[in-house]
Amino acid sequence: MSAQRATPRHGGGGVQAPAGAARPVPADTALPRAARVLLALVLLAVFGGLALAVLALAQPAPGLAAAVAGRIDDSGVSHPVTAVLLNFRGYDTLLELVVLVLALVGTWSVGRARGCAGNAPGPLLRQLPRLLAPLMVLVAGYLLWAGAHAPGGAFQAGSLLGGVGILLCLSGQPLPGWAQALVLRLAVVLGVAVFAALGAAAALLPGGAPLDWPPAQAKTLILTIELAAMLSIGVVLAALFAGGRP
Amino acid sequence: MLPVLAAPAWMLAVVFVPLAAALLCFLLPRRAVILGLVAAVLTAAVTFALTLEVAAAGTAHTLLGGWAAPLGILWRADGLSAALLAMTALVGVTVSLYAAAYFRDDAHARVFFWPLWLLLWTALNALYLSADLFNLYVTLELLGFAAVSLTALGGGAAALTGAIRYLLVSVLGSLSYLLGVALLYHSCGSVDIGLVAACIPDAPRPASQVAAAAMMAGLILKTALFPFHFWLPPAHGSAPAPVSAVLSALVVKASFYLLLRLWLDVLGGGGRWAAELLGLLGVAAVLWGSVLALRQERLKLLIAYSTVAQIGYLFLALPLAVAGGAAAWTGALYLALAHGLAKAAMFLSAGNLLRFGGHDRIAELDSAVHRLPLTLTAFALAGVSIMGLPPSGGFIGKWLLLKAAFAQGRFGLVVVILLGGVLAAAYVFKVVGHAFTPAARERRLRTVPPGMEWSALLLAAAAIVLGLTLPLISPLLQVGAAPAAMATAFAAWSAA
Amino acid sequence: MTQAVFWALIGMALVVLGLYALIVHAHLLRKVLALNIMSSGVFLVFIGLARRTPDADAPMAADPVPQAMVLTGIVVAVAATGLALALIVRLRALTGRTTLGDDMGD
Amino acid sequence: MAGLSLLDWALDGVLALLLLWLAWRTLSTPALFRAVVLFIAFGLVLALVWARLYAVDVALAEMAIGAGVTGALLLAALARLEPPIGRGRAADDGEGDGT
Repeated sequence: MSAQRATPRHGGGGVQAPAGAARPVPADTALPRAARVLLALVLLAVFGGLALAVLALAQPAPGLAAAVAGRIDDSGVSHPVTAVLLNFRGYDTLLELVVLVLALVGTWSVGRARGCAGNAPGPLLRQLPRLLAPLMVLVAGYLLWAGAHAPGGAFQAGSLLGGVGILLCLSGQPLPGWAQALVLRLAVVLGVAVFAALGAAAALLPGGAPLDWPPAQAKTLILTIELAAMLSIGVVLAALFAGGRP
Repeated sequence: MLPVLAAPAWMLAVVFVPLAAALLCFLLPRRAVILGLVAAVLTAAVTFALTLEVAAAGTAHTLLGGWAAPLGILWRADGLSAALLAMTALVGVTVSLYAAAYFRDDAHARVFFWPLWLLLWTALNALYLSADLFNLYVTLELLGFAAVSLTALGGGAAALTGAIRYLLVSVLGSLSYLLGVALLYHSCGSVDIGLVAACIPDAPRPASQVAAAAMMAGLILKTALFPFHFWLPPAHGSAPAPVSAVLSALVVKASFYLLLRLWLDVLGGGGRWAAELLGLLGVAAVLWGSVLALRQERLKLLIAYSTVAQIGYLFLALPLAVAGGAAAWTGALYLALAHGLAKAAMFLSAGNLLRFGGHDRIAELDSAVHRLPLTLTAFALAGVSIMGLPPSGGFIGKWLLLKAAFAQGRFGLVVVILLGGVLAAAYVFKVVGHAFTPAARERRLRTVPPGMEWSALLLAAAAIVLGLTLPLISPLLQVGAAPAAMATAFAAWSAA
Repeated sequence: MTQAVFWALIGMALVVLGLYALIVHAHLLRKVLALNIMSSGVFLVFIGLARRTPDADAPMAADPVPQAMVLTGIVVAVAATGLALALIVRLRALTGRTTLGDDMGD
Repeated sequence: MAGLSLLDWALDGVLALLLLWLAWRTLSTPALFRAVVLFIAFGLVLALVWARLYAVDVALAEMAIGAGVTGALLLAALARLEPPIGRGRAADDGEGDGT
């Protein structure tokens, strides 16, 4: 067992400075003072390299703004960021939703939720959701709808829904019985399932490709996917907050 | 019409079948095992179909969303992708069969193993197909989170500690990679591998070099090259056996594949100094990993340190390949494939021994050979490939490297390659030898389901057979390989 | 120095600062904070350098592709944080530890 | 980038200093609770920076996810890691939820 002790720690190049520092090491650090100073110097050099890289990129560059603007009429939405997220680079977004589901499955595999209320919630915390939740759901709906032509969209809206879930959780409201088993799981995977099913179906159209939305239906498809994604994002974020499987 | 349609359809299935199955397993935990097994067989089938298609018809492309680069994301399956996809499928379907038996008595692990494992498989397949540097970042994160969650499935404090360290390292590696992607995007105005490769020679100088360094550093950390291997043995050694097999055989190969992809297709296959540095670290990994493997008292840690050593070989090949070209690249890839099969077989065998005796202390493996002859055969056959003895896949890989090293007069590398083989022989025989000694006393022993023994044997046999299929696999690896002319352009660029 | 380069440099500083804290601090929650700050730094490099468009003051001229990528990155970061915190809480419940400790292996 | 006025630069400079200071304090302050609160503040300032860089979508996401949800996750984890002494929570901490 002792053989593995010799392995060096991250990044610092395995430097083990003598622990001869006069001051006691603060409880939260594992490294002696000399090693920390050395590490800081090494990282300063790293910063120098990174800064040189940035300085080499000083001249103007258009990026892909023109390319996006050129094809935005075929994307189904008029807001460029939404067009990139759900059409041009929609596959990234699909995988990103999978990442969220995966993080939740991982969290559930680790342990049970202990309830987020902890101590009995005060009167303010009990009343707050009643006032705030409807407002937040309303704003989320607006953000989702606005995302087609202005900043906003499924992620911002979904995280607001997640906030509603967190507030409900904090106020000690128990999960309704119907939401415990299959329905909760369905809500978690809904976004990925709808996105992937539509994306695969698009490949079956003549001349189609995976996630290739026909321009005429693109807006409807994107809004459908965003609606499903928003619900899933909200549920997953709230479930991550609860910290374990129900 | 049909052949034209075929490859994109297989590519879609290769990613979406395991993804859909993972969601179903999560939704219907009671049916997870049967769903998972069906999905594993299906995924393997479509992967082999794609591999055959690539071997027959050449590199396949799919424009996701119908958008070409630089706006859209591309799937691209060339010989390198196809070979790794096929290896993943073979290991994946075998490990799935094994896991069905392994987790039979553990309801908790059973319910969560299948969705996590199928998502990990999805991430691997998506990674091997993607030709987009940012999309590759997302697949890397997906892969990392799945691997971490599976590691934690072991449940104990050791598994949790290993999983947390693994997560921190994995996220750090991904961030370093992403920083490189950010700089490359702003150097080239694209994250498509083909477009970036074309722009690299004219890209703003320090920016593209720092980007390459950041991406390489992140991937090296994820591949656990010495001295960044510290996280690997605790994670691989404490995970459940089928998970260890997947981590050692497949997950570290994915980041190595990406490193190779960057080196060959984005940076053009040159870079003398970087190759020498990585080769030096590879040499250190071979020696350090082998010696530590020899010193382990527990079987799974021994196998994990052996992975550290074998990863060293993959990097040791880099200076040979950059100087000498194709044969050494093929050698490195052959070693990666052979190690994938053999190491999975070893971890599955270790799982059998652990199940059988209730422990994996090497000194107390006595008489296992009489009770588990198939498992010990599997371990020994896998050992043959790890040592690099003929006719195994490991032999072909090392032989190609040795040939290149002799041709270039790099006798130091010749010595290290041979010495690594001798050390591997020592740690394999340490295990096999203990298994042959007669039992000192009878102990309470559990039976091992035959499916678990046969899965291990199947993979070990595949590692041996791989050595006989060089005429089949070598042309596959050449499908869509980057033209050598790129190398000279890169050499001029990096020398400046 | 342009605004783009200025913010990209600040981003790089955050990356290095986060990396230092990640290595130096033993408490796992602090390491999670450090990784979050690092990723914010990477995002700042991504978005900052996107301001190099010739007519930078027109809001619509901003390149949307890095913005979409950073949105993806932010979601990935929160997923990583959630998973890491669940593992850390479990480790604390099981062993009372909130650090990795030195006992590698075993 | 000639369009940037002195006032713009002053604003950017103040935001950058604030951002760096908050990051530094988040990572160095001894009390974890303070660190988490500082991190949330860091996220909010970062959202302002995104808005300055015309990345309004990112600014919204940073506020909602980066500062909001991540902050909530961190506070919840902190409560589970360091249960307040003398409250009822201490009892159920040692039990560990059997998997």
